Order: sequence, then structure tokens, then C-alpha cells
Amino acid sequence: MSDNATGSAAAERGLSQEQGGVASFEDPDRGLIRRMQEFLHRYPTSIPFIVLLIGIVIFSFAAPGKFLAPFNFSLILQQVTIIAILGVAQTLVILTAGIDLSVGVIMILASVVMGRTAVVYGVPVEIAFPLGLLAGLACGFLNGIIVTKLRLPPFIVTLGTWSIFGALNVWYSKSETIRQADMQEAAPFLQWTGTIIKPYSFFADTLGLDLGFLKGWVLNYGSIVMLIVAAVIWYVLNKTAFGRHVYASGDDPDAARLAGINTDRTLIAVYSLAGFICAIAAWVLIGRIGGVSPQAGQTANLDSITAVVIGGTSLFGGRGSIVGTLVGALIVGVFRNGLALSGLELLWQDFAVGVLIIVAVTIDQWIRKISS
Amino acid sequence: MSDNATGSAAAERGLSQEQGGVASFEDPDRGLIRRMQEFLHRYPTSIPFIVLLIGIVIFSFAAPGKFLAPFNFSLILQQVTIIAILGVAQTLVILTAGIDLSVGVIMILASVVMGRTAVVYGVPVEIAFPLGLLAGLACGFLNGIIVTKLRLPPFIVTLGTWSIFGALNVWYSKSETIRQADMQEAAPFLQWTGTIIKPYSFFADTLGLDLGFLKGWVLNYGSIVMLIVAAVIWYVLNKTAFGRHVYASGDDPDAARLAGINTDRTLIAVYSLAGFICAIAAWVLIGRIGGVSPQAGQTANLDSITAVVIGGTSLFGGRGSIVGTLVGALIVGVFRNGLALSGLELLWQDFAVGVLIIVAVTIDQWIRKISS
Amino acid sequence: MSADTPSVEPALKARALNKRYGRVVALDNADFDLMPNEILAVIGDNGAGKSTLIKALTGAVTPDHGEIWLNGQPVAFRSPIEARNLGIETVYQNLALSPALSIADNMFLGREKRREDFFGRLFRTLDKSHMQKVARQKLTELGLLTIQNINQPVETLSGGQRQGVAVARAAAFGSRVVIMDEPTAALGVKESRKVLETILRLKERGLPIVLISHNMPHVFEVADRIHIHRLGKRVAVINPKRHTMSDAVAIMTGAMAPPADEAA
Amino acid sequence: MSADTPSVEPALKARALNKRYGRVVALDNADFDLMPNEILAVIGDNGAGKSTLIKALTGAVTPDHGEIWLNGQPVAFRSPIEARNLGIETVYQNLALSPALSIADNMFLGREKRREDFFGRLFRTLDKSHMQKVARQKLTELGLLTIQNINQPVETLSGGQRQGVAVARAAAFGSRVVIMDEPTAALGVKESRKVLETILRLKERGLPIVLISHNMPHVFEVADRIHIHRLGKRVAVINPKRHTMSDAVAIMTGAMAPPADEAA
Amino acid sequence: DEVIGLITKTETNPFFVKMREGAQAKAKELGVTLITAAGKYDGDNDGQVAAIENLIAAGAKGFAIVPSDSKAIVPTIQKARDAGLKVIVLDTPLDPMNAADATFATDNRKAGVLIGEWAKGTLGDKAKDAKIVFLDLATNQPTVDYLRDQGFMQGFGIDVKDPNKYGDEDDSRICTHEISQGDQEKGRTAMENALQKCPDVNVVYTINEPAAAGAWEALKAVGKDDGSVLLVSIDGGCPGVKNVQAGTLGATSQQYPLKMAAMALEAIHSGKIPDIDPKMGFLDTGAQLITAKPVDGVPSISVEEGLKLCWG
Ligand SMILES: Nc1ncnc2c1ncn2[C@@H]1O[C@H](COP(=O)(O)OP(=O)(O)OP(=O)(O)O)[C@@H](O)[C@H]1O
Ligand SMILES: Nc1ncnc2c1ncn2[C@@H]1O[C@H](COP(=O)(O)OP(=O)(O)OP(=O)(O)O)[C@@H](O)[C@H]1O
Ligand SMILES: [Mg+2]
Ligand SMILES: [Mg+2]
Repeated sequence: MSDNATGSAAAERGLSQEQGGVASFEDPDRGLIRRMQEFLHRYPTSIPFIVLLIGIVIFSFAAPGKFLAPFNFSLILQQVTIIAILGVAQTLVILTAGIDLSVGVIMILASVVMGRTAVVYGVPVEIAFPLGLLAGLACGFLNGIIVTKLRLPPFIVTLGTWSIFGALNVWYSKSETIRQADMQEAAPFLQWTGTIIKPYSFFADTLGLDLGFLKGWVLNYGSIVMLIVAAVIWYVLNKTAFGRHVYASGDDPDAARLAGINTDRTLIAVYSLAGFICAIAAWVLIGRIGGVSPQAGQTANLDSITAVVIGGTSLFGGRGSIVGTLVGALIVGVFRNGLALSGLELLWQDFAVGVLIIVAVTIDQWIRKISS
Repeated sequence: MSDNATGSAAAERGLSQEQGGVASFEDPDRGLIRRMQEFLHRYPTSIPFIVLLIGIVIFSFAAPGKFLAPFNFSLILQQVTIIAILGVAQTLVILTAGIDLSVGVIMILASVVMGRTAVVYGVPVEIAFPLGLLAGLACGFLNGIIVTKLRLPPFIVTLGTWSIFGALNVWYSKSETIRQADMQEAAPFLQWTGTIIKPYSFFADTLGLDLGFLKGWVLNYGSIVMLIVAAVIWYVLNKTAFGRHVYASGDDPDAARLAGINTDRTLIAVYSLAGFICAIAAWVLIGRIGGVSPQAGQTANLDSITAVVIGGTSLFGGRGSIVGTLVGALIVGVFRNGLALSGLELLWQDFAVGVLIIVAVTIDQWIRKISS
Repeated sequence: MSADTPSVEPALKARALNKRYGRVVALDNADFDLMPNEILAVIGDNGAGKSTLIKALTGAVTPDHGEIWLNGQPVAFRSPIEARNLGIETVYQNLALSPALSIADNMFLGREKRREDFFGRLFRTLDKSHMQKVARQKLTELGLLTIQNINQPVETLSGGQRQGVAVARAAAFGSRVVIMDEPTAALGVKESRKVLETILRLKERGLPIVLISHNMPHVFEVADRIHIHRLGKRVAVINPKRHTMSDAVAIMTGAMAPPADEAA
Repeated sequence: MSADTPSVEPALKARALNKRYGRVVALDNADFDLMPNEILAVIGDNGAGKSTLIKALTGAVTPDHGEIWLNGQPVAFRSPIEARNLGIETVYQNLALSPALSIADNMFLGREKRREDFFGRLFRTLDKSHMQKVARQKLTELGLLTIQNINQPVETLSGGQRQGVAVARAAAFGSRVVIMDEPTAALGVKESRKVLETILRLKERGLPIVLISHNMPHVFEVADRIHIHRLGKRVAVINPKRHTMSDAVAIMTGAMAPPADEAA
Repeated sequence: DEVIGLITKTETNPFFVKMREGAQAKAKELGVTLITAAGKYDGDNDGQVAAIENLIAAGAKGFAIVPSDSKAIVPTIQKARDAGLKVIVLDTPLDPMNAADATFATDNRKAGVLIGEWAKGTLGDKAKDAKIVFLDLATNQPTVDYLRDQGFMQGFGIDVKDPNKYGDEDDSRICTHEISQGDQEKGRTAMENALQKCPDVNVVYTINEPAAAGAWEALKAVGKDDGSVLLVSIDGGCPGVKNVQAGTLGATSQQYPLKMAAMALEAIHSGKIPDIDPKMGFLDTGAQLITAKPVDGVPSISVEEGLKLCWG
């Protein structure tokens, strides 16, 4: 053949003279604002922190004195712990473009399994506690199996299992609250997450350091559990292959499959993990209220999704972060606490929460925009 | 220039000999199953009807006699009317890849505005009623404006406005119920949607036709309002340019914008329309409960989203139908009513609703799969 | 600089367009001139900034700095709609089709035809059969004969068929300027030929056309002038009659200095 | 029929593949043979069913009927993962990249490298810097020098850069068969040349390659045999040394009957 | 600046809205700052825990609370009392009751007993083969739900089995329990379904007056608004009392949220906890039966009196 390649060959002759060298558009102008912008652009997870800070500043004026007290910050932290843990579970699911409407009820069910098995049925806590964790894991696993094997929308699946787990909860708990005193007697370990530590005394007593600024600041093990859960999941999402697969599965599931990711396995793992984390939240919940209240947790779904979305994670999957969720939960906690302290009428507190949520996300978006 | 086009020109010489003629792969095999498949493939909206039918068959065995009575069907229709109307509003929003968490509270607020303005403040219903519609429209418009102008996720926006409208509702209603009797006196028009018609007597009396199968079947104007709302929105979505824009805006908003659609205007219109439809639902609600109860309808958000999703509309936008939503609402209504009549314990009814929702959507998906 | 002082007013002109994304500079003081009724080819390496240039010109992207003139009037499009309303029709590289909508719906997206009768006027009913007929006809003109069902959702089309739909849309509706970003990339030999014919036909209708392409034989076949883009800016505008393809490629890749008289 | 009775076992073989979507027939009893260590080009009109053929061969689509053999072993892939685990690497026409993930993440998606140290073994920590280095290197080999930031999300890349990432991935990891569906469609002159060089290099490594392309000069330059697809089936397999481009195009469009000896 | 808190079960239930109004008026009178808070739904323990914590942080002198979960809230209340806050429990006593400084409650069980006795007395001999429908609150039976329901049964003479749980009875007069969520619309739906199961129903117990109003709409729609069905409820809100007056509601047990709240604020402000009958364990703010058709042996007040005392 002689007429094959003439046309493009003619064009490509130009290539022979080409000089190598990487294109470089690097930009020299780096003033303060520019550097700030670049920082935000490079670490977009820092943006929600700024919003949180703004919120804190506002409330330190709206509820002077009380709001800024170290003790109050301890409270806020304790108040958001459970939603933050559920938010971590929810983040995993939402990153895969799913949604889990059953996190709240899984948490309650797991707390009932832990508490009731130990207190009412007298099973040793060494067995009851893992059993509760297993219950959470099993619920999540069921969600994952249905989502992947029947190829149903996660919304429907978890709406269905929400009813199902809720019924199981009523059935197993008989709607009976377990009191703190009974729990303390039969299974004090389950209350451990509620134990309070005073960092000030800790440093003063064990290390002889007088860290005055820590005075009044109390912490409980539940908050530490939350931080550990968040750190582990952060690590998994950002530093392991599984994490990449989670993002890819949510970003464009078809592309992920074509690229050779077993999206089904990834999803099952995600839902199971989410269920397990809910069971950990159950443990923290028991610590927080000292016992088990089988009617709690009904708004936990919406609250956890709210924390996730305020934290900047997209409901369409593939984009978001654990840190965002923690800060999202904190932002809502700060708003609610600050408003409660402000003495505003309940009705106008609700109004203000609505406005503040919208404003917070607006500021977040606005900073993102100017930083890009 | 002489070396331009030789390469591809060589290839294109082959074209000169080309014969015209449209490719035709048409397939002759058209047995019954094949034709059924093709029907379902061509009219996928018929699939939820099949699921509905299956549900009806199941319950006519589970609750024999009572369930299949014409009067019971009238009841189911009345019971789903409000959720179906809200579902139509929700469908519009979800088609644009949004979500409206405020539909329930907009409905309540509009019903309070209509009822309270007329009954408590003594404003003529000719003014109070449009005022209520306007309130719904205004709420929706506000949602739309925030979503588009501040570019916030609809989830956050409507979560925020849900709080805000809720607070306004408490404020304006003072949480005071308006009794049926007071309403009847001051503004009977608002109760009109609850008026019952008996198609059998209608045909018998006015036309002299004895349509025996209609006996026992009652209808109220609320159901007719629902059908009209659904028909109008169906028409708008399928037969007008605006409808195409709604689908396009949800399907791929960037592509829609590049293709020259004013997605912002489309979204504002959609949210406003949704708010307006919620106000119509408010009217039907007043008819159903006879008066105004500012606490009613708190689960309406989730219920309306459920109807939409069971009806086959994708939460990711761009795909779905109004007919699906109506059938989705009916499916849930049939399940709940059938289970209530089955005499199952409450707790296991909850369980069964969860299972049935999952099963219903599984069957739906399965028919879709074999029909494609 | 010759391109800066044309005797006639350019149909579309831009000066010193800049666009950066974080630290990536996509447009770096880029200039642009499209003369009336010419076919202007824009060539350049992958990532040179061609698509960004087009997007900046049509309002799909807001440039950080820079000015744009349409027929001598300064314009600042805030959205592609404004550009389209002024008659600028664009085939974007990512095609800008709604995957779930049908071929016919996509062709008429944003300029649907209403029925002419009573219903159309009162209820704004769409004239679907008309739109389907026109869509089918436009695709046939482009030689896309393997499309069996005009109501097929676009997402079920093959890569080339999809591109055909986008090109057909722009060709059918462009009234002032038609811009095509790699319109033949996914097209077969026959279909590419038809697109080139379409471009020539548009020119006959008096329109100026911008054609972005990596296919040098195509470019040299139809272009009146060739805008060479490199590292975010226009480095030269050459006359295809006076330069070879290999010159163009050499300038594009930086192997050759732009000719002095035609440097931008 | 020559293609049916080859002296050596084909690396990848398919017989009577069928795939229909509703009433659209995408594959109509299509056959396919890829010999060991050959470059097989697949050409055909837009919508002829080439991409569907590839998807059926790699498990991305389940054919309604038909059989597939890999190195003589019957296989029935239920997902692309199974094909990939057997060493079949594919560049799909829609690229199969995760838009929000970085270039490096995309290159190693599904086969991430762990750190070799203690952390990597115990906590499965990824070796990000290694993956970034390799990704950068593979892109440079393809001449994609305008990519400034290897951690840029793929969605922010230009059309050609994106395609480059997909090609680089397949070239880097294919161990048994490499299939490329229009790999140069969005690429510039220079980058296309590099892809052709890459294909030839893969062949040197002993791999068989399937190349789908509408670019006849490219096809005739590198292909050992050309599979011509038309209306959902293979109508001929021709030897590029014995036929001209215009013959190939004529057969592809139905203007010429397939040569008797080589008809499929 | 003295701060006193009021924590209710939910925010929008008129019962609690009126309670807040009463507290607000009292706070103004006493010159103290009132901080109000509420759970998000009936049974929301966690929301109330957070509210108590916030009151501690706000340095409140004390607070009144309507507990959602009367057992689970106990440790948190203990924490508040340890921090020096006075805690008065309203409406629903804690378990154990002495976990609070004082309890001002309406005995919900007794409120149920009143309407039960009234229904039994009104039916007379027919009570033996009555057909009863229960419109309850929620599947998981929050405290108030089973107290009222079981109280009605006791009053009507039904063997309640486990007094802290409904649904385990075997009395054939019970036709069905349905869930109304205390919501007017759901009340109607529940009654419609109940009517399908029990077309010959003649007694309907409802958890609250909105549910009763919804139920009445359902009864009316099938022509059972002719007095053939006795509808009873609990709350004593003004719309409910007016419905008694209009005859759509047979009887209701009236409770006094404003009074409770005002008394609690007074007590916290002054630091003087009123004397409490040690036998009862709590200060009964009372529940009175309101009906237009009194029954011998069942103490009741007239609609006119009820209207004077009603709250919303
Ligand atoms: N999911 C689907 N649903 C319906 N039809 C489909 C689907 N996928 C492909 N088709 C149709 O099948 C036919 C073959 O498509 P395919 O993508 O294989 O073509 P191709 O040869 O790769 O074309 P191109 O060169 O344009 O990429 C086309 O007519 C297309 O419209
Ligand atoms: N949204 C974005 N964020 C960050 N970088 C971007 C974005 N869009 C484009 N870029 C970068 O800008 C540069 C120019 O991209 P552009 O799409 O204009 O190139 P092009 O000349 O059209 O290339 P091709 O021929 O491959 O289509 C590329 O380096 C690309 O990575
Ligand atoms: Mg481009
Ligand atoms: Mg293809």
C-alpha cells in the first residue's frame, strides 16, 4: 500500500523538530491573600473550620460569658458525640452515593441488644457487648446485601429495613427502658463511655503540670471513642485502597466497575462497616444516658445526614470527607447550644437554627468560591 | 499546498461507491411474551401498576372479604390523597435532582393560613383561600431562590426552611386547632374537598343508569383534586417545553446549561410550583380532617419521598414520572391498609411494611430487567 | 501584528483572555479573531487551552480578565444562554447532551417547537411529531443512518452517534457564529466527511465557523485561517495555503518559531 | 472461511455474539478472532456495534447468546473485573475514569500499591508517592506534558488529557490482551503518534492488541489484520497489505462486497 | 438575673405550647428569665438530656420538665441536682418518683380511668358486650400512651394484664388498637381502618383530642355520627371541650398544663416546695372529667366549667 499514511504523515513531519521540555505555567505572584487562597484551595477541609469559628464568635456575643465557658464547650462536645459517630457511618454510605435511613434505629437496636441481654437476661457483658456490635454489623450487612444483590435504591432499602429493625427493636426491648442503676449493677462496662475525665487534674496529678487553661474542661471517654472512630475511618478512606474504591464507587459506579473495582463488595463492606459504627454509637449512647431508652434516636437519621451535608459531602457520592462531617456535627451543636443559652423563645430558636444552617453553608460555599 | 489531504482522501475514496439506504435491523420474532416485553419496555410506567396489582391480590387473601370491598378501596384512595399530592410536588423537585424536606410543613402552614385567617380573623374565605395558596407559593419560591441564587444543596436549603416555616407555623397558629364546627360555620368552602360523592347514585339519579359495580364506591372531591393536579403536572412535564427543561436540568445540569437552558429559572419555577401544590394539599387536608390541626403531617416529607421513589423516580434526577408517584403512593396505602385489616400485631405490621416495600421495588426492578 | 488591525471588523474578537484554575493556567492572555464568513480552525496540543478559550467566548466559563466583542460590540456573557440568544451556537467537546432525554428532545432543547394550532397556543403543547421529523432529517443529512429510533435516550447511543446529534443541533440552529470543538473526534470516515460538508454549507450560508480539531488533513482542507494555540495563548495565525501541515504542527508543539508576519 | 480455521489458537475468539436492546440490535451473530501477538484493527460505521462487541468480550455487557474463548478456554465473564483478572486490559470509549479522583488514583484504581514497609503490611497503607511517580512517568511517555499536577481530579483535565490517562493505564497494566476503543479520538497529533508507538511497543512485548479507530491512516499503519464490522456483525477480515483504505471504507459502508477469501 | 428552665416533651403539641405560655406569663410576673426547650418527638430522651445540660451551663436556678422517658432521664436529672438546680417534674412522674425535688402531675392513668368509668356508666348494661376501638399514640408505647390506655381499661372494667403495656389483654370487647400518633389526619386514617375491622364499634378511646377529632370525621363519613358511638378522649383543650359541648365528643379528661407550669416556676423561684401528700408522692394538679351527660358515681364537671378552665 502506498496511499496509507501520507496525510497525517505530512502533519507529523512537524513533530520531528519538536523540542522536549515540560510546559510550565507556574505563577510567581504570591501575596498574603493569594497564599491564603491557595491554602484553602489545597486544603478545602479547613473551610468548615472557619465557618465553625465564625459561629463561635457570633454566639460568644449572643450569649456572653456562658457560651464561651470551657465547661460549655465540653457540653457541646458531649452533645454532638453520638451524631458525629453516626455521621461518620453516614459519610461512608453517602460517599458511595447511597443513603442510610436506618443508622438511628440500628444504634438503638444495638444498644437494646447490649443492655437488655446483659441486664435483663443476665448474660455476661463480655458476651452481650460483642453481641450488640454483631447486631449492628448484621443490620448493616443486610442493608448492603439487599442494595447490591437486588440492585435497589439505598433509600428504599434502608427505609424498609428502618421499619424492620424498628419492629425488632420494639419486639426485643418490649419498649422497656433500662435504668441507670440496674445497668450499673449488671454491666457497668457499658456505661464506661460516659465516664468523665478532667484533663486538668490528669495533667496536674500525674505529670505535675498546671495547665490553667484546661480548668473546667471535662471530657468523657465517649468523645475519645468518637475521635478514634473518626481517625480510623479517615485513615481507611484516605490511606488505603478500600478508601479509594469507596470514592470511586460513589463517583461513577459504572466507570468504577469498568475500571475493575468490585463495587458490590465495596458497598457491602461500607454498609456493614456503617452498621458496626452505629453499634459503637450505641455504646456511647448508653454511656451518655446511663441506661437504655428504646424510644430514642428517631431523629438521628436526619441529624446525621445534616452533619454530613453541612460538612460538605455531596449527596450524589464520591466527594466529601470525614473531617467535614465532624465539623458539620459541631456546627449544628454549637448553633443549638448557643441558641439555647441565648434565652430566645423556643419558637424563634427553631427559626434561627434554620437560618443559621443556610447561612453557614452559604459562607462555606462562598469561601470555596473565592479560594478557587 | 499539496500534502494536505492525501491520507484521509485515500480512505474516503471508498465513500464514493457507497450505496444509500437506512440500516434496518428490525426483528420479526414477536410471540406473546416478546410482545408483552416490548409493551413493558415501551411503557415502563405500566410496571408499577403490575406491582400494585400483585399487592392487591396478596391482601385479598391476607384480609379476605374486607380488603376487596369497593368501600375499602374508596378509603385507601382517600387515605393516600394527601401524600399523593405532596408526592406530585416532590416529584417535580426530585426530577431536578433536588429534594424538598419542607413539603409537609408548607402544607401545614398553608392550611393554617387558610383556616386561621378565615375562621379566627374572620377574613372572607375568598381572600383567605388565595392567601393560603400564596403562602405555599411564597414558601416554594423562597426555597427556589435560595437553591439557585446561593447555589446551596437543596437538602440543606429545605432543611433550613423546614425549621423556619415550622417556626412561622407555630407563631401564626399559636398551635391552636380549628374545630370542624367552627370551620363549617365560617368557611365551609375550605371543607369542600372532603365532600363525598357516590358515583352510583350519581349515575342512577341523573342518568338513570344502574351501574351495580359502582355500589359502595364513594369518592370525595379531594381525590378529584388530586387527579386534576396530577394530570396537569403530567401534561406540563410531558407535553410542554418547561417539562423537558425540568428533566434536562435534573439529568445533567451542566449539559442543560450549555445547551442553553436557564436552569435557574427552571428550578425557581419548580420549587414555586411545588410550594403551590403543597398549598392545594393543604386544602385537601382541611377537607379530610374537617378543620385545621397545626401538628398534623409531620411525617409527610418522608412519606412523599417514599411514594416518589417507589414510583420509580430516581433521587439523582432526570428520570421518573408522575404516574409512578401516584401508583407509589397507592402501593404504600394498600400495604398499610391491608396490613391494618389483616389483624397482625402492630409491631409486626411495621415489620411487614418494611419487607413489602423492599419486595415491591424488587419486583418492579425485576420486571424492568426482563422487559429490556 | 496583522491580526490586530484587520480591515473589516471581526465577527467575534477577544483580547487578553485569562483563566486560571488554582495554580493551573488554562488561558494566558489569549487573543482571538474570527472574521465574517470564514472558517477559522483552532489547533493546539492537548491541554493547550482550546476548549477553555471556546468556553470563555461563549459564556460557559467566565474569564478572569479580558474582553470580547461580537461584531464590534463589547459583550460579557454570563451564561451560554446569552451567547446562544445572540446566535452563537456551540458544539462543546463534552457534547452537552441530556443523557436520559431522547434524540429529538436533545436536538430541540431550549427551543422547542409548539404546536401551531389552538392547543399549542393555549396550552403550549409541543409539536413532538414535527420535532421528531426534523431531528431524523438532520441526522440523515449527516449520514447517521444507523440510528434506529429517534426517541432513543441519548445515553444509549454509540459515541459517534452522540457526537452526530450535537453537531446536527449546532448546524441546524446557528444563526451568527457556529463553534465546533472537535466535532469529528468520534465520527467514522463517512460521517466526518458529512460534517465537513456541513461546515462548508454553513459557510455558504454566510456564517463564520470556528473548528477545533486535531485532524490536520481536515483542518487544512476546510480552514481559511488557522489559529495556533500553545500554552494557553494564541501564538500564530497562519494561512493554510502558505504553510504546510508540518509547519503548523511544528509551531503548535513549539518546535518552530511562529512566522513573523503572522505571529499573534 | 480463513478466519475460522486458523493454524494457531486465537488469543481471544468469539462466535455468534448477540446483543439486543429493546428493538435495537447491537450485535447480530458477530464473530471475532484475535491472533496471538497481532494488532487487530476493528473498523466500522458509527453505531455498527464495535463498542458493544468489545464490551461483550470484556464482561462489561452480557451477550444474549454467543461464546467466547480466551487462549482456547471458554470463558463467560460476568463483570469486567473477571476479564481484568485474566489480564485483559481495556480502554473503553467512555474512558471509565472516576471524575473526582486524581490522575494517579485513577491510574492505579483497583490495583493500588501498598507501602512495602511495616505500615503497608500491617495497616495496608498506600504508597502514594510511588504511584504518583509512576503515573507521571507513564503520562510523560505518552507525551502528555501539559499536565501540571498529577493530583488534579480527572474531571478538570482537557478531553485529550483524560484520554491519555485511560490509555496510559491500559498500556501499563495489560498482561495478556490490550483492547483500545478509539484511543486517539481526542488526542493531538503528537499524542496520537505516541499512542501508536505505545501500541507497537506492546506488540513487541508479545501482547495481542485490539485497536478500534475511525482513523484509517492510523489503522493501516499499525494493523496486522483489519476486522470490518457492519450492522452488528463482522463482514470481513482484510489484510492491510493487500487492500487499500478505500476498499476498507467501501466494505465498511456496504458499497463493496467483502472479498470472497476474507469474508467472515 | 435569675434563670429558670422549662423542658417539654415536644415543641408543637398545644398542651405544651400552653404550658410554655403559662410559664412565660409567670416568669414575667416573677421577673425571672425563662429558658424553654423541648424534645423533638414524644420519647426523645437525648434532646431532653442536652436541654438539661444547657440549663446547667446557663446557670439556671432550677427547671421544670415533662419527661419523655421517665426512667432514662433520671441520671441526668441527678446531675443537675448535684449541680445545685431545683428540679420539678411535671405531668409524668419519674421512675423512681423521688429522683426529682417535687412532682406536679396529672395522673394520666387516673385521667384514663375517668373516661373509662364514664363510658362504662353511660353504656350501662350494654357495656358487657361493647365493641371498643383504641386509637393509641405509637407502636413503641411511650409512657403516657400506656398510662392513658390502661387507665381507660381499668375504668371500663377490663382486665389489663400487664398494667405497663397494652395489647396483651384478651377481653373480647377490645376490637382493635390502632396507631394515631396523636395526629388528626392519622387519627382519621386509623379510625377508617378500625371501622373496616369493627363495623359495629360503639366505644372509641383516643389518646388525645386531635386524634378524637380525626376519628369523628371518619365516623361521620360512614353515618356513625348519630350518637351510636361513644367517643372519649383526654386533654381538655378548648377545642376538645367545645367538641364535648357540641356532642361530637362524649367526654374528655381535662388536665391543667398552665397551672402546673406556673406552680413549678413559683416553687423554684421561691425555693419553697409545696407539701406533698406522702401517699401519692406527687402533687396532683388534677384531672377532671368533662361531659354534658354526667354519670352517677363518676365525678365530673360541666362543659361550662370546663370551658373556663380549658387551655388552647
Ligand atoms: N444501552 C443501550 N440501549 C439501547 N441501544 C444501545 C445501547 N447501547 C448501544 N446501543 C445501540 O447499539 C448500536 C451499537 O452501538 P455501539 O456503541 O456498539 O456502536 P459503535 O460501533 O461503537 O459506534 P461508534 O463508532 O460511534 O462508537 C447503536 O445503534 C446504539 O444506539
Ligand atoms: N475546571 C478545571 N480545573 C482545573 N484545571 C482545568 C479545568 N478545566 C481545564 N483545566 C486545565 O486547563 C488546561 C486547558 O484545558 P482545555 O480543556 O482548554 O484544553 P484543550 O486545548 O481543549 O485540550 P484537548 O485538545 O485535550 O481538548 C488543561 O491543562 C486542563 O487540565
Ligand atoms: Mg478541548
Ligand atoms: Mg463505539
